[in-house]
Amino acid sequence: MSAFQDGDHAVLTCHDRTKIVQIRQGRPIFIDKNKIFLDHVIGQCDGSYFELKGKYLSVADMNQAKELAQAEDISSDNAGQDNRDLCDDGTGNQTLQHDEIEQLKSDGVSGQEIISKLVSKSATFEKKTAFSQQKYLNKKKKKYIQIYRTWKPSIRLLCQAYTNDLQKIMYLRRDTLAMLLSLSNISHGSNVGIVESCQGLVLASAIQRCAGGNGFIFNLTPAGENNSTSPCCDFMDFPDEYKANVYSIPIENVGDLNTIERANQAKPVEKEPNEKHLLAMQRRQRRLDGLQLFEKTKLDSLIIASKYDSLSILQHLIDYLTLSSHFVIYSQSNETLLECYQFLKKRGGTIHVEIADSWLREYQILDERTHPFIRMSGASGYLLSGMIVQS
Amino acid sequence: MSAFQDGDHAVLTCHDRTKIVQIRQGRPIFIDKNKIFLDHVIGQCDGSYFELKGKYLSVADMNQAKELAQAEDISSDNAGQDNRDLCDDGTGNQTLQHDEIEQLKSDGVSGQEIISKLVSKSATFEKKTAFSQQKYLNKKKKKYIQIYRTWKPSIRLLCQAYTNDLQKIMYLRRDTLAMLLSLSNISHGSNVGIVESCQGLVLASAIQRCAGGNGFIFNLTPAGENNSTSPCCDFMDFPDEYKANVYSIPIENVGDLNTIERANQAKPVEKEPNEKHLLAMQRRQRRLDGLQLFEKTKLDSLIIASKYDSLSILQHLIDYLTLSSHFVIYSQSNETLLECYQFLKKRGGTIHVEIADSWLREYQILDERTHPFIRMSGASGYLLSGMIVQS
Amino acid sequence: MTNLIQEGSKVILYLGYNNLHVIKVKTNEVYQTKFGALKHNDLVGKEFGSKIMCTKGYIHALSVIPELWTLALPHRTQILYMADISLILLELDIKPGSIVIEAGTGSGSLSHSIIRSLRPNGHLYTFEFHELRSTLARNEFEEHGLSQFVTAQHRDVLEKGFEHENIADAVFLDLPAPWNAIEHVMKVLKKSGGRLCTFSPCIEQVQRTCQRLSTNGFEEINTVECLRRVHEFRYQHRSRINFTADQNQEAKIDTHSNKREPNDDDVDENDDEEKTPNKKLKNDSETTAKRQPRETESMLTAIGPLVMPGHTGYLTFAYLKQN
Amino acid sequence: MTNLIQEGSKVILYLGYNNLHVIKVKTNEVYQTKFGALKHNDLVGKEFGSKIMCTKGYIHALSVIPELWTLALPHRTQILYMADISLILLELDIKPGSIVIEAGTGSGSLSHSIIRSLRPNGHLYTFEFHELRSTLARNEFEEHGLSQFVTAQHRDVLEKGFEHENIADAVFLDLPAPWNAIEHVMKVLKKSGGRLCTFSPCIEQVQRTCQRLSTNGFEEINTVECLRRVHEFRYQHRSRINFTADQNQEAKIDTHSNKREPNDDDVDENDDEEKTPNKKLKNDSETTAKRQPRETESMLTAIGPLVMPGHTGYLTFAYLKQN
Repeated sequence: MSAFQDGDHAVLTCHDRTKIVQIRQGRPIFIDKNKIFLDHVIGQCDGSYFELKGKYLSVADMNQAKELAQAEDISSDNAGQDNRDLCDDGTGNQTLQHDEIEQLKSDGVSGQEIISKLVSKSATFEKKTAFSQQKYLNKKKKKYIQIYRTWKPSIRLLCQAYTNDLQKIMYLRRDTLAMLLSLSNISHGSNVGIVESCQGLVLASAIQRCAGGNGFIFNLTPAGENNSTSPCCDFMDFPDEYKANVYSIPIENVGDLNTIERANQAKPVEKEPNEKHLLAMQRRQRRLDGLQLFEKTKLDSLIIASKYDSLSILQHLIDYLTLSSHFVIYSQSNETLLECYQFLKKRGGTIHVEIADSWLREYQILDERTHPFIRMSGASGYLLSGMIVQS
Repeated sequence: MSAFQDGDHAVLTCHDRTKIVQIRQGRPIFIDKNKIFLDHVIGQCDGSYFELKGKYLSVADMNQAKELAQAEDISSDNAGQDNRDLCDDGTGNQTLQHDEIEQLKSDGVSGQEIISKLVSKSATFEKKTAFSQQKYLNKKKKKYIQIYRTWKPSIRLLCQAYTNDLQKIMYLRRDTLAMLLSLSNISHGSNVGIVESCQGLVLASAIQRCAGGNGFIFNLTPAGENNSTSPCCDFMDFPDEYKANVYSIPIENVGDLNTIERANQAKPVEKEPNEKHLLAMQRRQRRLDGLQLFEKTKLDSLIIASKYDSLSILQHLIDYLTLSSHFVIYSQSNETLLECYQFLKKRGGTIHVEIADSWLREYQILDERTHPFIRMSGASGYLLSGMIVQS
Repeated sequence: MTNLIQEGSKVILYLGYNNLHVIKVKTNEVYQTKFGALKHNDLVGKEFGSKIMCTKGYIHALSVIPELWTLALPHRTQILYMADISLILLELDIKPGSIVIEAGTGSGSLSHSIIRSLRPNGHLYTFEFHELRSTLARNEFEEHGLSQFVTAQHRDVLEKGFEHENIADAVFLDLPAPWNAIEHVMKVLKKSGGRLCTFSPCIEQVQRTCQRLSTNGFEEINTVECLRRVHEFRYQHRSRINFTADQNQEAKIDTHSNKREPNDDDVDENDDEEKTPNKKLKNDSETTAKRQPRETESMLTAIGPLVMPGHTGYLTFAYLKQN
Repeated sequence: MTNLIQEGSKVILYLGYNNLHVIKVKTNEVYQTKFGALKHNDLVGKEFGSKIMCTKGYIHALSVIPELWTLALPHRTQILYMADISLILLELDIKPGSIVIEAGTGSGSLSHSIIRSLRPNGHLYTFEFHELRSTLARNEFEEHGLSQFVTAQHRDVLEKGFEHENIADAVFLDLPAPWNAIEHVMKVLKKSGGRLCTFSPCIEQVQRTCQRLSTNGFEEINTVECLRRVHEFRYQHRSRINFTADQNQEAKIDTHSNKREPNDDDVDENDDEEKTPNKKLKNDSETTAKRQPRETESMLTAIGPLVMPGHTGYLTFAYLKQN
């Protein structure tokens, strides 16, 4: 596992928070409006521990950090507890004032010490049951002990990072993404078409699975939204060879044989050949090349997870699919997929067409307190999938 | 708990099968095409044990029956078993022939004895692991030991009896029915309107909850389907006072003030006043009385679980609901309920409008082999519910 | 229960979805809501379900019915929700005339539903080892006009049992160690047959309970979990992509026009704003009538919520017949 | 993998939804299907995805891809299904280049998906204590052209460990007592960090595993369950009730007509057949054009299935870094 370098992306975790950042020497990131410098992350490995000291994440000793970060062994809720013992959490009993705490913090007093002070100044701590004491300590730990870990980005971690921002990725839950990837049958060498509005999460997953094979990945985006799929692809820090066969092409022009001709006729006005302009010209040419390539390519997989009307997208792209290829369409609601299903049935030449959703249940496994999490996601979205065959 | 009498309904269970029957002296019921007489059930209590002897269910000793009927303590699947030990179930090793078994049965040899014979004539039984032996015995017990129990009908048991006939009750799962009843707020004294196509399961539940209060229950059925709600109401053997305030009325004529007038004009031709005709006239009159009563009554609860278009039913019935009354609509698909929701939003004067479905998970709780059942229902249907308020 | 609000009535104020408050009407008092002040006097004489004006808006005044009470009640303990409650009522065969035992009373969420189901001639005996909670529940039953159907008692049933013998059709236990109450349950259930339900949040509790039930001759033991998923109503806005191929088919003559290529949008990324598809199409439509602005369709959907209750507890049902 | 079917190709025959068969193409052989005889020769030279005629119908010939293979493979053990498999791949960060350890191989359902994900430069080491199963799986990998990505070994890993040291990015265990393999897992995972997944059907196994993981320094331990619900497509036929009140509004003059009352239907129950609403309305419509026959609307719906997998197993994930 290689070490982090200047310019790399990293996934930062602290308690149950996950954030994707870019490591840049001397340039801070912001967490809760606090400036934090990641300079010391450079050279460190996947899974390293850091403590927030002043404005810097400083390398922390693994064993010590582990101990600090670890929660006391209690249940996250009071399930299974004899509630005879439950007593009020009593927040009004603390004599240490907010200002004093802030002062301690800016004096560089460690989180552990602050918690000790809080305990000693709490009027009720001693009277609490062991269970309540542990619960209290965990709460304070979460607040005052800032142990961070840095991770090399992965699709799993991106899913985790978007957990609290699901609207950005069309509420695509990780189990649904996982299933979508399986159903698409994408692998090294596949020719893939992708229409997505999920910050590039689907595209990035596909790029990783293909790993620079000799197949092509076509990222079909509406004009003006070329960058909508950039975030996740950037986060993954893919090597250049992974991106060589990835083409972003304007979805509006798919199937329009006059596009290239028109584009050549409508050559943009000659501007001064500055660097920016050259770059733009190159990008434009790549889009045109991609479009030409697309028209000549037979796709092995088509994935649609778009905020645009999926049915018309499917109608325009289905004929690019080769025999025994796979299509998957993700939608938050069943209705959209039913429209697509009706179209497919009428069209023929498809088999194994399914609509499915899924349940993901997480468990608390603790001695005498084992049960599913008391909160879960009720929104998995739906996947329509199937295969193209000779009709 | 009173004993079964001639003419009563009973719920018969045997292994995981449940069947609703009527007990009638000298009249057989049919199970798997076999005639069975229930004469000996008369006078017995809820939960009694019977053994099938010849064509009669004969009273069985509780303790003995319990032991016979009980499965060996094994898991219903091989989850958690080290599958190194699994061996083929070997059905070809039995030397006792089918004909011989049938002969034993008609000779009145007990199921237990037949199983003993099977074991002794099995070439492989001895070689099986303890786990496989138990599994084998359970399979044979299920086949040859016919211990029945008879139960007084209850809504719970009706749900159980329809488990394998769900299409008859619109796939209304027991947890959904339970929730529907809560959301309807039906209680002793309520005025209730019901439109259902569930064999009367919903109606019977409502009749039981009202228990002959001074409220009215209106069973709104399309003409020609008056009897569609009879089955479950019959099964429950309600006392007469429970049924006194229950009116079946023709839903087509709701809100049509001319109906009664027209009905009186169109007096049916005078036939000979035979008994059957008189009964029909009485029924007709009761339907007309019900209709008149309905037009004057303000409903506290409205339940729709109908195969007919729910939206138009709701539109025609909603104004019969009083302030702070409750409505619940059941449907297998969300789309139907969304239409109703849109109507309600437009109309106003409703609060707490919800659409919900539910999950029901059953568990195998066994030492070292605890897990959810490996099969579950994926179809709960949806409930739309809400309250009427001043707008 | 009368249909008009009176002095002393318990009223549930409905301020919005999942925003419910409970008050007891007292002449001349004022209750502050997010819609401003509500004068108790404005409630008196009104029908339940009425719209009541506050200084900055309105609320609806509702009577205490079990579903709303479960949402509005003061939580003295973790409470049972309607999916579990409803299933318990069905599986315990609770009906008018049933004699039911409940321990503990807790916040009284289940009690209210049980009472609704066993009226007019059944009775609920509910036990709570925490004295204050028991008293509070008893007062609530009184205020809600339910006293004749319920006896709320302060009692540690694990130690002392249920006091009664062979009276119950059904028993419900929500105790930390229900297995320790099984013998008491056997004593209180009718000999001719009765049903039991235990509620436990953790699987270890369920395992112990089932074990104990089985050794004590209970039958038809089964454990279930029921989760209710309330959907969210949302309008989905879907735009259609304007495929140029379609437009060509519709108007092939059109190719000469000076319209811009969609795919040269990224030539200058600074004025992305200028080049959103809708803007461009709007311009285009001035020159070529055939081009329609991107159609957007709105569709009402009810979709699963991002967060829902993932676990409340396991319900274990069993039947016992003692001859 | 070539796109054309050849002598020796493994072909999945698709006969219908969830009706899949696997054959190996052999010149001059014949395979019997429910659509009649299929000549192997008819397959040779065809593209995968082609429609192949049998004597009494047709089938589709597909290549061995993991999803279909999971549905079609010969079950030598209980197998993992796609919902679990997919989540395992994601949560174990399996990607091209990954070195993955699997025990046991079982029927090879998961193996095929792992291989697809780690191609072209990763490797799967899969272990199975049952010799025949291991051999059969190895043969299948060979036949499916996957040998270069996988080493299938007959070995009791609980006793003997994984042979290799510090090579694995990810380990998957589907063993009856995974907790007994934890020390072997620690030895085979890369020191710089690696991920583990254990699959267990029973909660007691999960409890023991988590306990052991925690005491051995594993972190980020979490247990999940994933169930996939495939919907059923069904046309719902809904009729509208013809409310007479609506008809009155439309044609008030109509009341004089000699039409029969809907509610005297039960006067004579013998000729119910004669009096079904549709029949009657049909008669009525002859005299009064305003009356429409009951409208029936058909709507395609996708609804949850009556029976679905309710439990496969619990997946426990964990991370270990050893410095």
